[in-house]
Amino acid sequence: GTGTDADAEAGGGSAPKRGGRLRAAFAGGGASETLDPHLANLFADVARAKALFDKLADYGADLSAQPRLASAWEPNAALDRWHVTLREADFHDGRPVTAEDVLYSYRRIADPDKAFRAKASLEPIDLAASRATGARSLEFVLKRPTAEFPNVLASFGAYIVPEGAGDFDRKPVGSGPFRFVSFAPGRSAVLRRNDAYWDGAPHLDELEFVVANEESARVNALLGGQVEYAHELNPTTARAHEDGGRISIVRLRNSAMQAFCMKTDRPPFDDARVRQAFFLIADRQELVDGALAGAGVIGNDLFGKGYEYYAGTLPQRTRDLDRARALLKEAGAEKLKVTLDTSAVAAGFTEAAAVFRDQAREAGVTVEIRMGSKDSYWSDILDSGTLCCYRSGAMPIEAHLSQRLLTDSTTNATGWRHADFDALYRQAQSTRDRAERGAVYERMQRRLHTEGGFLVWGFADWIVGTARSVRGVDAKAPANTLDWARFDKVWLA
Amino acid sequence: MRGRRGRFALGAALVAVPLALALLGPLLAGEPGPRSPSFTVGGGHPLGSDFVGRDVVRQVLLGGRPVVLTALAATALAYLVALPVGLAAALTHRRGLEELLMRPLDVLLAVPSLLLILLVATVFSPGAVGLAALVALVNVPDAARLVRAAGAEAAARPAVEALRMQGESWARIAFGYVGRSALRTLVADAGTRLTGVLYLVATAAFLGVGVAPDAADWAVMVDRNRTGLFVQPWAVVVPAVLIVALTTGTNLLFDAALDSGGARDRDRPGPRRRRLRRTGPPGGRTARKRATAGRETPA
Amino acid sequence: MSGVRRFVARRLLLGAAQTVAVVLLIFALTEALPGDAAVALAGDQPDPARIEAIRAALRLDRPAHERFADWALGLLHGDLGTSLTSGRPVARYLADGFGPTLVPAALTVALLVPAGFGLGILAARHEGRTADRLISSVTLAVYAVPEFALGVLLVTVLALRLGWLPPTAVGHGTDLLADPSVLVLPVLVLLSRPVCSLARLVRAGMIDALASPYVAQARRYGLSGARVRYAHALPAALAPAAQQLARTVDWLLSGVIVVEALFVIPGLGTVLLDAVAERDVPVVQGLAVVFGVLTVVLNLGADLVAHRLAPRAGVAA
Amino acid sequence: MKNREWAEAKDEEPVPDDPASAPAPVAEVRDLRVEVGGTVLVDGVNLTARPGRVTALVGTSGSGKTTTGLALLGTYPPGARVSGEVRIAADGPVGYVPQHPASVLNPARRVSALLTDIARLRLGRLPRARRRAAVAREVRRALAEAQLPDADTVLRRFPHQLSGGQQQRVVLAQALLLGARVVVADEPTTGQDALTKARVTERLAALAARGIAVVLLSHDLDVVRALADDLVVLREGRVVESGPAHRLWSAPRHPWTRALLADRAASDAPDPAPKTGPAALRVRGLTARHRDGGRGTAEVLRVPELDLRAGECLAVLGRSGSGKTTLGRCLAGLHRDHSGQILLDGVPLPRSLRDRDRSALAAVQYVFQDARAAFDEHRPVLGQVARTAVRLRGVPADTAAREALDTLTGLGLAETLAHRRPGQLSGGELQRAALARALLARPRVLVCDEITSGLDPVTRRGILGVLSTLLRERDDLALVLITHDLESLAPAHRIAVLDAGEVVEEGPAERVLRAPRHPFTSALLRTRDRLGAPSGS
Ligand SMILES: Nc1ncnc2c1ncn2[C@@H]1O[C@H](COP(=O)(O)OP(=O)(O)OP(=O)(O)O)[C@@H](O)[C@H]1O
Ligand SMILES: Nc1ncnc2c1ncn2[C@@H]1O[C@H](COP(=O)(O)OP(=O)(O)OP(=O)(O)O)[C@@H](O)[C@H]1O
Ligand SMILES: [Mg+2]
Ligand SMILES: [Mg+2]
Repeated sequence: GTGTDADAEAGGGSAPKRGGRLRAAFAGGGASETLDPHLANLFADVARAKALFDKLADYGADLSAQPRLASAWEPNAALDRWHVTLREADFHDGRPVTAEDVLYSYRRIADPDKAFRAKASLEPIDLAASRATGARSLEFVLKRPTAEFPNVLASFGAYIVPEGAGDFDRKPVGSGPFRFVSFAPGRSAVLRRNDAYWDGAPHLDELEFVVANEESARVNALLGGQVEYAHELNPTTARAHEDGGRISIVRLRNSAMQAFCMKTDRPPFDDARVRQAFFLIADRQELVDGALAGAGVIGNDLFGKGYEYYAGTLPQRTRDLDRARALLKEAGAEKLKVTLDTSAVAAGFTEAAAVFRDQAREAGVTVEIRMGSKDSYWSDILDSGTLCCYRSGAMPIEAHLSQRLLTDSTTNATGWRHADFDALYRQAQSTRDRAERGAVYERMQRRLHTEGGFLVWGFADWIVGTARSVRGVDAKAPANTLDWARFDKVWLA
Repeated sequence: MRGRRGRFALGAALVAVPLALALLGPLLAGEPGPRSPSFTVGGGHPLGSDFVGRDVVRQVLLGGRPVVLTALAATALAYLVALPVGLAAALTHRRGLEELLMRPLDVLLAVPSLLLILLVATVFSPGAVGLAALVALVNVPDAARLVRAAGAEAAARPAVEALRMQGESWARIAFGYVGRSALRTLVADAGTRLTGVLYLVATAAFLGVGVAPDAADWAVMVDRNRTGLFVQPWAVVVPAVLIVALTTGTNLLFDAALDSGGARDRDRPGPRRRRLRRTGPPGGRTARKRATAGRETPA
Repeated sequence: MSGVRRFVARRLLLGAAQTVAVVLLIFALTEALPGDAAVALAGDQPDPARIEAIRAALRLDRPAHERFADWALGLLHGDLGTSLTSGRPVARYLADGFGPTLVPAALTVALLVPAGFGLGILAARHEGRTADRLISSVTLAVYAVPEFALGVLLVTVLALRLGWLPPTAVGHGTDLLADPSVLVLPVLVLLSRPVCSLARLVRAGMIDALASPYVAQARRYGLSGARVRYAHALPAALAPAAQQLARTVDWLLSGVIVVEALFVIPGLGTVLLDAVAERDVPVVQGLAVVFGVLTVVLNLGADLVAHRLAPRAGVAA
Repeated sequence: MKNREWAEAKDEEPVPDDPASAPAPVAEVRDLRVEVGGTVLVDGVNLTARPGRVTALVGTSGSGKTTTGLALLGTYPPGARVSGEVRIAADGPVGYVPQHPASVLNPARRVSALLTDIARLRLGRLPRARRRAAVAREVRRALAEAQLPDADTVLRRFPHQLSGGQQQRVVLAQALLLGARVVVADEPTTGQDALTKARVTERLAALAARGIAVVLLSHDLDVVRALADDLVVLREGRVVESGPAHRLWSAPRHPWTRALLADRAASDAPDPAPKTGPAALRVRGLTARHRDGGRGTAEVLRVPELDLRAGECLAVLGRSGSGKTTLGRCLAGLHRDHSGQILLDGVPLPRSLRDRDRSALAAVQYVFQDARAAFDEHRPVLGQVARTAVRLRGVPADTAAREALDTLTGLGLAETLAHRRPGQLSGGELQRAALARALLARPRVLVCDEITSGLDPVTRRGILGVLSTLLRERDDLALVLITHDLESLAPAHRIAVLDAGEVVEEGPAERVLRAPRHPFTSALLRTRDRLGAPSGS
């Protein structure tokens, strides 16, 4: 991590200053936005939710779980019962955060009639059996041994709300660093400092989230002094302003995995040699340069570069067209023709598809690009097609494995179903020792590296622009982790 | 006279560049070179590289044909439908028929055109031809209403009655007379419509329907390279200028052509009205102006 | 005028049918789109079980015609339904989006009419001379520049370089009039292309009208140039321009997505695109009703103008 | 009556022959030459308009009257080479009553629009409060002077809702209202019936009496005789003779002048044999309506019964606005808004010509009152004329063109003219082209709406002769001759007289003319005698 301007200044030791109002521009969800933290879906939702609410745990920069409302957790020997202690914290209305609130929140998420996003993550918990053991302590009963249970507590959207809370539109009450002032869906949300915040009161007096879907609008607002923080900028914009001096650019490294996803359960990718050939066809640097405009690093066909348990020792794969051709020939797949599904659903997708099409042509593979509807892209690619563009935000490697690569994973986009692989996962989850667990994860990753379905070609930076006066923006935390969009630590110089 | 020829030449020159590029560009483009990082200036690319690191020169050479073809085809197609419909509505005396022709089109009007394209193209995923047809379809209601409005007055002239009494065919009355009378307005509209169509195709591409979003297509280039406008302006400026040249040139040509054609009414006042103003009391001396021999009044 | 009144009445009646058709068309198209609200809500976590659950929760598992009938029944009672994604009433979506759309649109029209007609008439008056050349080429060139490009240019120069105007309307919410300076740039951009097309149409019509014997007669009789142009030539050139104007107003109220995005104006265009992306059918339907009614009224207005300006049309043999 | 008194009084007035003693000219044309694409329209024309005097330009159709008149207004045909000198020594505008009044009426504005504007211009000095009423008064006065007493109705209407004669009078009212020092009136009476014509003539005389210089372009000798102080006789674009009117009338020097001003007596007698046999065209219970503004409909024509036999010529006489054109248009299927039946050989004709098949279209042809408006201004006349034969009779194009050319030359139009566009023809030439176009259909019933109004006596006689010959030669042809012009009654076998939409009298031509039964008919006939009085012997 090379420190950027903001980073350097933040670390420069100038003492945090109290006061002021920070306006942060995010791409939003339009008029349908809500403040219900359990419905959080977009970055804007999450940023708002984490300003108003807390989770029991959250991810650190390496995606390991860090305690938040939970001050400690302790498993039993079998790793299927976890005792969690809550720290002393109050909701905005003065009520303390209790075990009952936690159970209510988790049960709300898991409500079979609703379909909250975090429901799948909480699946390991047997909520009926779990119970409060005291006002601020509770015991979670799990359906199976889960060594990585703290990840569940930190999972996306698992916010703690007061017991009985249901309507978050009018006056949401949380335990987060900011209190609610006003909210206009699709436009703005105004919050004020929560002086009683358990993790130290924020420096800012007021925080306003504004919605600007168009990137150029966010940049212009930032340049014009209408906002002090703009989330998600283009690499090109970053390049234009990086040393312009008017604004500071913060690059959040390793924020999004960029990949092509091969369906390993159907031709032609059911043949491992074809998958390997594709690994060798990709010129990763060209993809990063072309599709991410250089804002990122190359990948090694594995998720989670730089995260906890990442198999960083595996050799970096490089382009080798001759071997690729040979492999294809061996597999009887010369003059191969495949359709690559893509869509404008995420930045860089269509570009990556085009770049890869040209690269594949050099290996004698014809790639035909098919544009899909961006609104239903993710569910479309889940079962249909053979090759598609794929992206994933930051999550622990364990979560990636469990959600995407087990036989019963809900979003197994590569069709990766192997009983032995599932067994390895179970083994890791029942391994208490961290190093031993790491070894199992490495075995799994080695397998994926040789013959998996994800052609991970890069990791995109998430680019944030701030006014020069904004300090305390963490430059190391990938998007979606604790220190990302953490406005309670930000101040205006 | 000189002015008109001058405009003709200017229009022709303006159109010639984009047209020549559209026709010959793909032949000159050659094989794609290696990619550079996106939005670089120089580095073997005279005009830099585009948003995915391709050579802008090559993209410009390739990008004319689809623009010119789709835009022209879609505009022509729109008018192919709108003209008969609009003229029929203008010429009929049956209210019912007019409503039958125009009201269903109004339904299409109520859906924003971009949305309509987005919806239909997503549902039916048409090819390039289908997209041109779709864009044309979106333009039909609008154009038909305009044709009707522009032709309504001419359609009720005695000349039309006379043509009918001669047993002239409907087409001859409609196109030969009514359409001809509204020609200037229709051409002005078609000219602007051409530009609109062009960007409609490009925007549709950006939204993921129709042409590929990285297609070599000037309008798509303008749209997609705009993020790099301040890093590498050529990728936007060159195709934009070509489009401006194409549409401006076409319209100038039309304008010039219209000014030459068409007899003007004989009652049209010539600009040189010779009039002597009284300088003194009535009947007093008059200042004289001589009409010089051999003057021409302009056509 | 009983004839006109009858005409209006019939057209309004037809207009109701048209609005129904618009709503049906949009409903059918949104239904035909791949995916539904459940899929859209699931986003990049398309867990099939979760999608099924959402579908059931939103009662999307019922056949389309049933859902449509329900919605239509509600409409008869003045109830536009509730959003699938947020559960808020559709009427609130419309109410919230209408202000931010209406203010710039009204301003634009207020400027568009004098500017478009003025330029068109000016060009026609000086047909073939420098003023005409200048206006014709500039309008053409500007028309060929898409909104976003012009927007970026204006923002860069006027807002960021010179700092005269705020670059976006971010944070102003619905109350755009509170700080009118935020409206200047959006209105300029909104204005740019309609002015050009309108001016060109007016010019075309005016050239023909100005060359007509009846204008020659008015001029001959010593009427002032302005009077001749505006009272005698313009009416004959107005019908197509009125159509164009109606279309522009329609576009301003429903299709100005680019400008809304560029300047962060949370208007109806944005609401519509979002709703389609979210497959939020009730919201899409509600907007369809609004746009349908709007189009009917505007077209009727334009047709009345056309009718009035080509009065002979009614008696054609 | 008054007119006569005035005319006589003027005759007694000493007219100065010596230009030097005359009032200074307010408009002058010297040695005008207008040339378009090699054709010389006028050459060496001199004209002087003096205040208080009427200068009349006479000549056959196509002799260059309109061209000269327009030159006074500073208007020339497009692409014309002009030499010579035109001077107008007045500051104000020049009044102009064009030959085709419809063309200067704005189809998109009500009649009141321009009239009010003109009046306002004149009354600009008045304080705002009083101006409005004054403007309204002035407009009404001008309309009344132009013989449009029902100002309320007229002002509210659009031009197309007026009859041909009414349109002409509206334009005349504009000129009267203008208060110009020079008025150019191009055939100001063509569309008027004898009664109205007499009054219009009177108005023009009064205009001159107010000290206004009137330039009258006309082929109507009655009007010229009644008004002209000075005469300029044109022939093929050249002045053959000019001078004070009384001298030219009494002692024309040039034989052409003599021929032109010759007595009208030379018309051929109508074919006396009344036609018998079955009626070719029968009209039963015809009632025609016009939608009047938005104020509902007005019945403008009631014809309970009217028969037309083959070989017969029926003249329809009536005052301007009495419904003659409406009748003709009903027959031709151009006016849909009527009830009753029109039967051709016993078979009812569809009400609208859109529903008539080719043979029915060919069978009933109508020649438009406003010839200029009835032609497509963008295409040469010959082609337009020939299309009738191509479309309605299935004749090959080249044969049709030859036939068209023959017909046109038969009507006195040279071949070179035929190849021109309508805008390049004179009013009378166009009228003949319109007739030719209808004739090429070989119609059973030919409705001619004022087709001789724009023709000089010589040409008119020629055209009527052609029609009579046709009637004799083609025994299946029946003619409906709509006219207000008693001079054009020559070929008529029968006459129907319309007044305010009612057929007030109908009978054999000779009888009607000799012993009119209806007071209105007698009034019409009397005016003729009166206007024609000076040359009555
Ligand atoms: N634009 C033109 N180009 C060529 N020839 C023309 C043009 N306008 C008129 N002419 C010809 O010039 C001659 C004179 O026309 P003009 O209209 O002056 O005749 P006129 O005396 O008014 O005849 P009428 O009594 O029939 O109205 C005609 O033969 C006509 O065909
Ligand atoms: N479209 C119309 N709407 C209303 N009234 C009309 C319309 N057309 C004609 N009229 C009126 O109908 C009456 C008959 O008109 P028509 O044209 O038949 O008269 P005409 O006898 O041919 O007169 P002219 O000799 O002046 O041509 C007139 O009073 C006229 O004002
Ligand atoms: Mg004439
Ligand atoms: Mg008439």
